[in-house]
Amino acid sequence: MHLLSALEAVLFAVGSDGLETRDIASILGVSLGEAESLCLQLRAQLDERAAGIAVQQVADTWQLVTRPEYADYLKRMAQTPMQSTLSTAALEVLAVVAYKQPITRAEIDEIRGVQSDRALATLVHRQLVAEVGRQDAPGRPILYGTTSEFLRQFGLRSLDELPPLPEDLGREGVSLFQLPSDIARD
Amino acid sequence: MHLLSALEAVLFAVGSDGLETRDIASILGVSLGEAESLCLQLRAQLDERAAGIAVQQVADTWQLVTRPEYADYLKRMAQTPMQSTLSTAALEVLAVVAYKQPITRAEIDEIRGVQSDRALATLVHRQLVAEVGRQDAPGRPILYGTTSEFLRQFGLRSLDELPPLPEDLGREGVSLFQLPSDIARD
Amino acid sequence: MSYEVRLAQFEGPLDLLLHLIRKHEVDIYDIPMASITDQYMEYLHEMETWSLEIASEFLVMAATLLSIKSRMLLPRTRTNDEEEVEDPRAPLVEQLLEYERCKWAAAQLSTMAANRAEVYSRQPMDLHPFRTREVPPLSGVTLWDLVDAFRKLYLRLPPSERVAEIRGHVERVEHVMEEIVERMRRYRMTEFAVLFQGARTRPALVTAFLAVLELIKDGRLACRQTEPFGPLELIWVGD
Repeated sequence: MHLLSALEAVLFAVGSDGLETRDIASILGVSLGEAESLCLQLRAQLDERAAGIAVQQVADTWQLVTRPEYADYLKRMAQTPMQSTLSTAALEVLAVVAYKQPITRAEIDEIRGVQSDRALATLVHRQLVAEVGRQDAPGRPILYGTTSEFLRQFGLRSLDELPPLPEDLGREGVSLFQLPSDIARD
Repeated sequence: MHLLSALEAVLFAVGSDGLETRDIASILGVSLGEAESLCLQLRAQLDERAAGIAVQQVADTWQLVTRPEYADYLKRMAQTPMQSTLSTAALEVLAVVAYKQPITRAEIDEIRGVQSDRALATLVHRQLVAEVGRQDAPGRPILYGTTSEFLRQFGLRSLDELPPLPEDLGREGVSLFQLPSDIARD
Repeated sequence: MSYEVRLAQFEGPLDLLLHLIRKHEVDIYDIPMASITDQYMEYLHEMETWSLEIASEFLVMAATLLSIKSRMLLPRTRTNDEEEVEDPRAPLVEQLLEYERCKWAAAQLSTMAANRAEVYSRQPMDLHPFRTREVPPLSGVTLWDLVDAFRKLYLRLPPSERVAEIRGHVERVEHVMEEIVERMRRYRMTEFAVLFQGARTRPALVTAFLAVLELIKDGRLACRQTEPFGPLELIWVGD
């Protein structure tokens, strides 16, 4: 109980910085397993009483955030930094990179049927996508992959949490958004 | 109950600036009296369960703070051996602040394409960057600049000694965004 | 003020094709090439009448569609009976499915980003009142690192938004058709390559090719190839 409150204080103070499990363990003076268990307990406790705040685990770090239900109130506050949204083209390129990484620009263009350089440059600037290597091919084209910033901004713990790609969207009458969730991963 | 959690979320997100009673009333859509009563209720609730955080009232401003009992853990966190180098993100933010000061966080975010609050907090913590004023704009955002500690650490007598940027880029705010496209692309 | 004129709301030719397939509730595995190609061309023509620039990708796709359509009209060759003859539509279908998956994933990401925007974090607290020890001085971080950090940021900046692009010349299939008719009336017979010697850019060449296909469709032009990969001969049969 005492440690749970200490954890709450620590996560509160660290804010958007977040803390990794091992940092929590060393600050609270507990084992890694206990640290994780405390985080999960705090999460359950805050969830149970539908508090204004919640525990979130993103890309290996734990942090406190507001509960989505109260977003309307927060939007009324003056100084809420809003992330500018991505264009359709940028989202498409990001999707291709996320699922097919590492991938070259030519391969992205091929899948989308259009040039993607501008959208890709935007994603690189926003650090959602980065150069991860070079392809062993003529011209040694750049290979792109997603970053940990991508995980953070999309609230993912790891790439494994990306929804599996549906195998078959093509059949007539299959609505894009009414797919069984257990379809095999591409 | 619902409004109490909303209040918690709002006070959490607003940070160390806190909110005046009338701001809380207008955000939650309640009267001044109700706003104050909600703050007192939230305080009682957090006190009762000895949460990691507490409601603090200074003059007419309310804010969430960590409970003094847990100060030791915060000390331990502040003490965690700090690396003697800077992360890539922190170095980048420091460069932007050095060359573009005084600058707001939103402007830093804009140039970098990503949120910079974590890196900025590190730099403030290391006393390389500090608040140098407030911008005369809605929300009166904080203006950041480099400190004398920054000059000392980098062996500069004054900011005039900062090396000029290649091709004089960045000397004027505009030039950053008018790049020849053949350079900016990968 | 600058304006961005895009080819309607479509991200590219695959997007447009998917739209047409969905709109007409066509089975993607059995695309009626004739009608889809017609609708696609109609759309491009409409864009032309609005004098909108048509990105070359759209023209290349037009050529692909016409080529598939024509291959489907050809009788299956008897020479290699043993081999299974591939449906000429297969590569296109594969491409469309892949792109549709991409769109699906983009929609998922968009939802995830929207959910994420409902959640607010908090600026890290200034912990230095809690600090009792001195912050260790920086080591190994030089002024050069600072300049280098700025330079790297500079390289990462996206190219400046170029929102208006005005091309001096728009290739229109109708115009090129008229040109070809005029020349074929004089030549009566010529080689494809000779007729298009003047076309230097890819859009110009594709437009010219489309014009020839249109004329063949209208029965005003015939095309002959005497040997595999040999020169294409165009014969005027119109008027």
